[in-house]
Amino acid sequence: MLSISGLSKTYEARGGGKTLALTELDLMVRRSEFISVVGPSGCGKSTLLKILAGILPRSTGEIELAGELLTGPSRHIGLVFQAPLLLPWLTVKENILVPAKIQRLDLVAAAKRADELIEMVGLGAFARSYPKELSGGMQQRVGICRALIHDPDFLLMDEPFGALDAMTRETMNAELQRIWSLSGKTVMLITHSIPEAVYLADRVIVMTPRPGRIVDDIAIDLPRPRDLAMHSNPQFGEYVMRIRRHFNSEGSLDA
Amino acid sequence: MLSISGLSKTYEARGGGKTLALTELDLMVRRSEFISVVGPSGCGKSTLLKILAGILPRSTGEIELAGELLTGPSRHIGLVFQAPLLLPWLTVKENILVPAKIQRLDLVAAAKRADELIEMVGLGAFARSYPKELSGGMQQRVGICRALIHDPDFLLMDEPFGALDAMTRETMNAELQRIWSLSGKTVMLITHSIPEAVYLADRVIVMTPRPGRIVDDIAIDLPRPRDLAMHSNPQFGEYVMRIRRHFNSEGSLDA
Amino acid sequence: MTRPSTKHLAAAAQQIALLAVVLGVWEASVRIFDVPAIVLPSPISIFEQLVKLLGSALFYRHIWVTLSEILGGFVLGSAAGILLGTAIGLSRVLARLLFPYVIAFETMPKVAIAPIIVIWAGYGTGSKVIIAALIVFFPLLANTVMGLRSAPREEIEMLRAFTATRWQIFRMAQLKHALPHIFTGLDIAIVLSVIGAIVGEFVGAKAGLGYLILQNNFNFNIAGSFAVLFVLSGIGIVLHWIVSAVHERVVFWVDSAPALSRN
Amino acid sequence: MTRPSTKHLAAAAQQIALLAVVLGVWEASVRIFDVPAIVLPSPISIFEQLVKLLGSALFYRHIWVTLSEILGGFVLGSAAGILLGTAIGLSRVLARLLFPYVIAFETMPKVAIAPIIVIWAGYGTGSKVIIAALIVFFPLLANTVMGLRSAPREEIEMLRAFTATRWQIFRMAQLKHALPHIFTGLDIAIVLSVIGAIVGEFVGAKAGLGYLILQNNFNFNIAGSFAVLFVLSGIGIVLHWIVSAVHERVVFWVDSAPALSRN
Amino acid sequence: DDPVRLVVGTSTLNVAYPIVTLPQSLGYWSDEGIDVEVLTSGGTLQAVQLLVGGGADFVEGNVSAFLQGISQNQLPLRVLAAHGNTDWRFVVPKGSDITDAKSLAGKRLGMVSLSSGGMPLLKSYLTGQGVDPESVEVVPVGFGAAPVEAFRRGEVDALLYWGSAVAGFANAGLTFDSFAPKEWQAYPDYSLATTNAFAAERPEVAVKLARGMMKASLFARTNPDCAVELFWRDHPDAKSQGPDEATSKAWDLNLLAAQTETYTSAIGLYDEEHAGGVTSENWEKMQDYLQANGLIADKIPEPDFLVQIPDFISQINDFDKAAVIAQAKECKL
Ligand SMILES: Nc1ncnc2c1ncn2[C@@H]1O[C@H](COP(=O)(O)OP(=O)(O)OP(=O)(O)O)[C@@H](O)[C@H]1O
Ligand SMILES: Nc1ncnc2c1ncn2[C@@H]1O[C@H](COP(=O)(O)OP(=O)(O)OP(=O)(O)O)[C@@H](O)[C@H]1O
Ligand SMILES: [Mg+2]
Ligand SMILES: [Mg+2]
Repeated sequence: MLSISGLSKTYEARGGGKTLALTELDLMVRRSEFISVVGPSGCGKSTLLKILAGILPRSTGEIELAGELLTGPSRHIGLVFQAPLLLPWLTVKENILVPAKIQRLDLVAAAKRADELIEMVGLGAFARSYPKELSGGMQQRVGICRALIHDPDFLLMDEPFGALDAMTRETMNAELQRIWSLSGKTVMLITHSIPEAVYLADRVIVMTPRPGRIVDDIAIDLPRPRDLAMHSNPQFGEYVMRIRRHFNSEGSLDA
Repeated sequence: MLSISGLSKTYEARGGGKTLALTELDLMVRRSEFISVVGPSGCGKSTLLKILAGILPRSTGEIELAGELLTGPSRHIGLVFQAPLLLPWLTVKENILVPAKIQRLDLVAAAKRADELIEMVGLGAFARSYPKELSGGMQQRVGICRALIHDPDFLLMDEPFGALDAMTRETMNAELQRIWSLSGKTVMLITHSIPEAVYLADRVIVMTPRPGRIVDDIAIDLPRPRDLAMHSNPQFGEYVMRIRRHFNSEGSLDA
Repeated sequence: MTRPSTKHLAAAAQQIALLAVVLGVWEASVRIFDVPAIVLPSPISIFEQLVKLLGSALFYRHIWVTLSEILGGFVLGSAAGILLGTAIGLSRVLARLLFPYVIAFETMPKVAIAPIIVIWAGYGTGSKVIIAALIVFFPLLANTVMGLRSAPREEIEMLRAFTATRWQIFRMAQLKHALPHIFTGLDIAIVLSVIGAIVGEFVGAKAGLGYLILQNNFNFNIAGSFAVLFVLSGIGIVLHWIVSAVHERVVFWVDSAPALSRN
Repeated sequence: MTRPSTKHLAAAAQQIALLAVVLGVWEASVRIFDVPAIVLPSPISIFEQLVKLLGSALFYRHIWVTLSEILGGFVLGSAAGILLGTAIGLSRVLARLLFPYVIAFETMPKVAIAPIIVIWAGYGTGSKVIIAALIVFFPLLANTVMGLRSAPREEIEMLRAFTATRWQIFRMAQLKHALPHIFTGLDIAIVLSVIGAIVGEFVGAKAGLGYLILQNNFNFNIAGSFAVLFVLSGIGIVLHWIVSAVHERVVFWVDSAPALSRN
Repeated sequence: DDPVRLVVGTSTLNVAYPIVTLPQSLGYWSDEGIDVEVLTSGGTLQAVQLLVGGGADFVEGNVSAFLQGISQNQLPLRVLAAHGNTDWRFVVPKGSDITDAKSLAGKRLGMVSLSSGGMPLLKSYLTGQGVDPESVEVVPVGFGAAPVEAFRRGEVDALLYWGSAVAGFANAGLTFDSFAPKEWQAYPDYSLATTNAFAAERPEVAVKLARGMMKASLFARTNPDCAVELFWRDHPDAKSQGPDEATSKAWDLNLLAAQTETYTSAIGLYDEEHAGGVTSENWEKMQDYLQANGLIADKIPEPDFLVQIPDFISQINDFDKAAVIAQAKECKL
């Protein structure tokens, strides 16, 4: 489904300074695989996602997506950005329909789907509200619906549950797992919750601090479907511990 | 230090619809107390914070802060907003110095303090970068420094660690605990991590879904200073469980 | 409905009070400094002339002529400015190529090329509409260009990530962000289209308020000229109100600086 | 340094090519349709006149006179527009009270009140500067008002929460957000200050490029008038470049629409 | 002493204003011991506004406007001397059958604007000849190239303009016939005026200023060629831009000739010894005409509009004419 080789990205800052954000990144993702990406803040996770989304030029490397060289945005990708990025002049529902409008999908069907998604994320009462009238977490949920409206094959999510309370987050995790298992989508989830990464994924990719490289690639061999009890599974705890160790050894301060 | 009684807030939306965000809220916070606020997404946490910050008019109720009726923003408050809200034309350091400039503090001393804070949050290499050149988590850390620059008595933080990876978050938690124990600040921390709420606070306030009310007020009777081992303390687990139960019973979907 | 209307009443009262003060000061200074009436007529004499004008049926024909020139120039110039502004705003290459030409053309005083315009467009309202449109054009162009560029990069990237075409990005984001700028341009356009129509009439006209001004000047009736100027101002204010009302309705999502609330 | 300079060279080449095409088409149509020289002179005859003008030492005095009027009007009008725009932009009450007056005053054709201005400001460059300033004033006012209002509510609330005063909020956020709007206003101001200075000179002047245009028109030397108009355009373009350069340097943080990159 | 300010009711001075440019070139005013600043302003109305508003001491412009101002607005204004008479004329295609009022009926006439002095002139001429003024369609065609093009393309059948404008049309290559009603010559036109106060307080300055202008008039009439050369010397950018020097000269001579013709003809409003003066009879005709056309409500008694400086006209003609003529003939540049 996705194959990245030799990817690197250097940002040129105003003063002329350069930031090497990603370096020597190789990664293969199989169709219908669910991978999580974890790594310290500023290690290049969002950078990677924007490159895959075709909106940020890479410095070196090749990317193949669904058998084709990546040269720009693709209809097969659904994206959740780190910031909600909603359009202020559109209501919740209209914002969710934006990808459907762009891709000229059947709007009647899309509107129905949008209503379902809105219900799913618990915003039924706010379909006709404007983004300004929503809380931070509510906006983020709208962003999640928007990424799903056109039923993409490949879901790229940048900390989609960051602004959600523990319970809403668990609900959303369950929903995501359900959608994934039913639809066979390929998912790449960037998250800063290590348990969440392990809980949802087939593989967890661990990145080093800037410049971001892949330092570990851990197949999560836990039975599916997973429920909350999984958190007390000793194997689960081991995966979490393994990942945590990377963070500590990579120079993040020990607590 | 802070006493809230009968507070309510109704938003008037464009179409004319009204949203009751907070209702019948009473709360007392003692000087040097550390309280955490948890509650489902959209329950009015940010609304409460903005009212306390003096930038959002309340609908009913009285608020007394440090013995005075609250009528507007106060110099004694340090704020971390849910979104970073950095000024794009200022560098990281300049952004952090904004409250010092506003309050006409000694800029030499403030600059020194800013450098220390920048080091503390691990952004030493980025003091002269502009916000656009930072990752989401890095921007959030700048926002935290900004709230501390003028050494406020009362620290109001709205999900300050939401965009941080687990490790950075733990570091920040430790730093916050250290600052609090040394300075005797009063802290109100809004968070969606229940363990974080318990780990840091003297008291955890639990809010109901919209319209937000206080449904539980739990004194956390755990020894200080707390370290990571605290997470395995059975009492700690009990507090966490007690809080989780609120969420489930209040209609959030069970996972 | 009651709340806004009392608010509007208060505003209207303030307006009227200010108007009274301005006119009072004017009348007083004309008297005290003994300003000759042909240099600056007194408000009272202007008012008399105004009443006289408003009582004559012919006057409304002049208003109509000038109003149609103003509106014609406003619409034509604004439309052209927005269109070319869009082209320039969306393409850096076009911007680099065309902007200097636009500046070059626009800095040519329309008064100086008015005779040529009259030769091409005739002696009727056509040439006045064109002169007004030419003056109106540039503010709309400049504001449209800047407005289109004001769309935040992240928003555009979001749309691009969902495979939006250039045109979709324009329609879905850039145009929306340009709207407040365009409305500023329209406010400027009102002022300039009034001036443009009158300048056009000064070059040569058989009817219209500019013609009336010339006529009054010829008759040494300066108070009459000022009365006509006031009518022009009135037209300008009404157009401004209309544009403001449309602006508020269309650009509903811009949350401008909050009143400094006291809780 | 090398990369931008080749890019600039390419841009300059495009410019020159376009200029050649425009002038070629113009020259050809004048010849083919046999347009009389007094209606639209050919580029070649204009060029001859231009060479003649540029060869005369006296011409530079006229340029200097008009340039100082343009710059004076530009600076004075812009400063006044930005200042009053700031007052109106920061206070809804002032906005409601004053905006109609500003519109009323600005819609009055400056030509009609020129004698009053001359009495106040004298015959020399003073009155031309004032006429130009009066025309320039409004676009800057309107753009400043809108610009100040474009500061996002959240940013202002953030500053207020840290106890910023109204003035600090203005300086630290609103002014910054207004800057791109103000620069748009300055671009418009360039065009209008050139027009204003010339209109002022048309009312009566002893020197300046507007005076030269009148003189040439009177002598039916339309090619000469166009040569002067081209010099005015040149002044406009140079001023535009200067404003653009300052704009880019000052407003460095605005990240405008990205080029549609292909990786 | 500050210079006295003379405003001319035109936006530019060209070769056709020798009475205000030559006194500077030849030093007539400085010889009289006065320092004069010559200024321009839009038209006569603007010049009068400046005068009464304190922005000028003298104004040179259309005398009908002065009379209107005195009659309609009670302006404290006094006429000093008349330099020209009405020289408006009809311009018609060569060999055209338009030769008089009757033949103008049903035709289109181009004029600078509908609010110019041409309008009442036309009306009184047509009505005087028993032609309905409504039967002539007047089109405002402005200055410069526009009237020439309108005429050339046949968009108007005739033009009605003043003398130097018509000379300009000829310079622009237009060929035409022209005619003017005889009675117009009885109307004084370009004149010098000042405020009551100035005339009362500094009559000697008024005399000196006007005398310098009379000398200049004589000089220009005597040797137009020299007047053009002097003008070119002192106002190089205002010279006509012909394809060659000879053509430029010819054009400017045409313009100046149109002007000197009205100077000469204005002397006929009185006599040679009273150049600049106007007989009461001619003032009457003028006022009759203005009143008939509604430009003034009531006729004004002479003392209320003519300057009351004793022997003013004689004083301004009191100079050595022979010397000026000799100077003109000698033409020292
Ligand atoms: N536009 C930019 N210009 C310059 N540097 C940038 C830019 N965007 C990101 N960077 C730098 O690239 C690095 C990676 O940023 P990125 O946003 O990919 O991090 P991240 O892994 O998503 O972090 P976080 O978890 O905090 O969101 C950071 O060091 C950042 O400073
Ligand atoms: N400006 C506004 N206009 C109208 N309604 C608003 C506005 N701001 C917030 N609300 C509503 O008020 C309620 C509380 O919002 P608030 O931002 O306080 O929630 P929160 O507890 O901070 O949520 P989160 O955890 O998602 O940030 C929400 O239902 C929201 O829809
Ligand atoms: Mg990120
Ligand atoms: Mg919130």
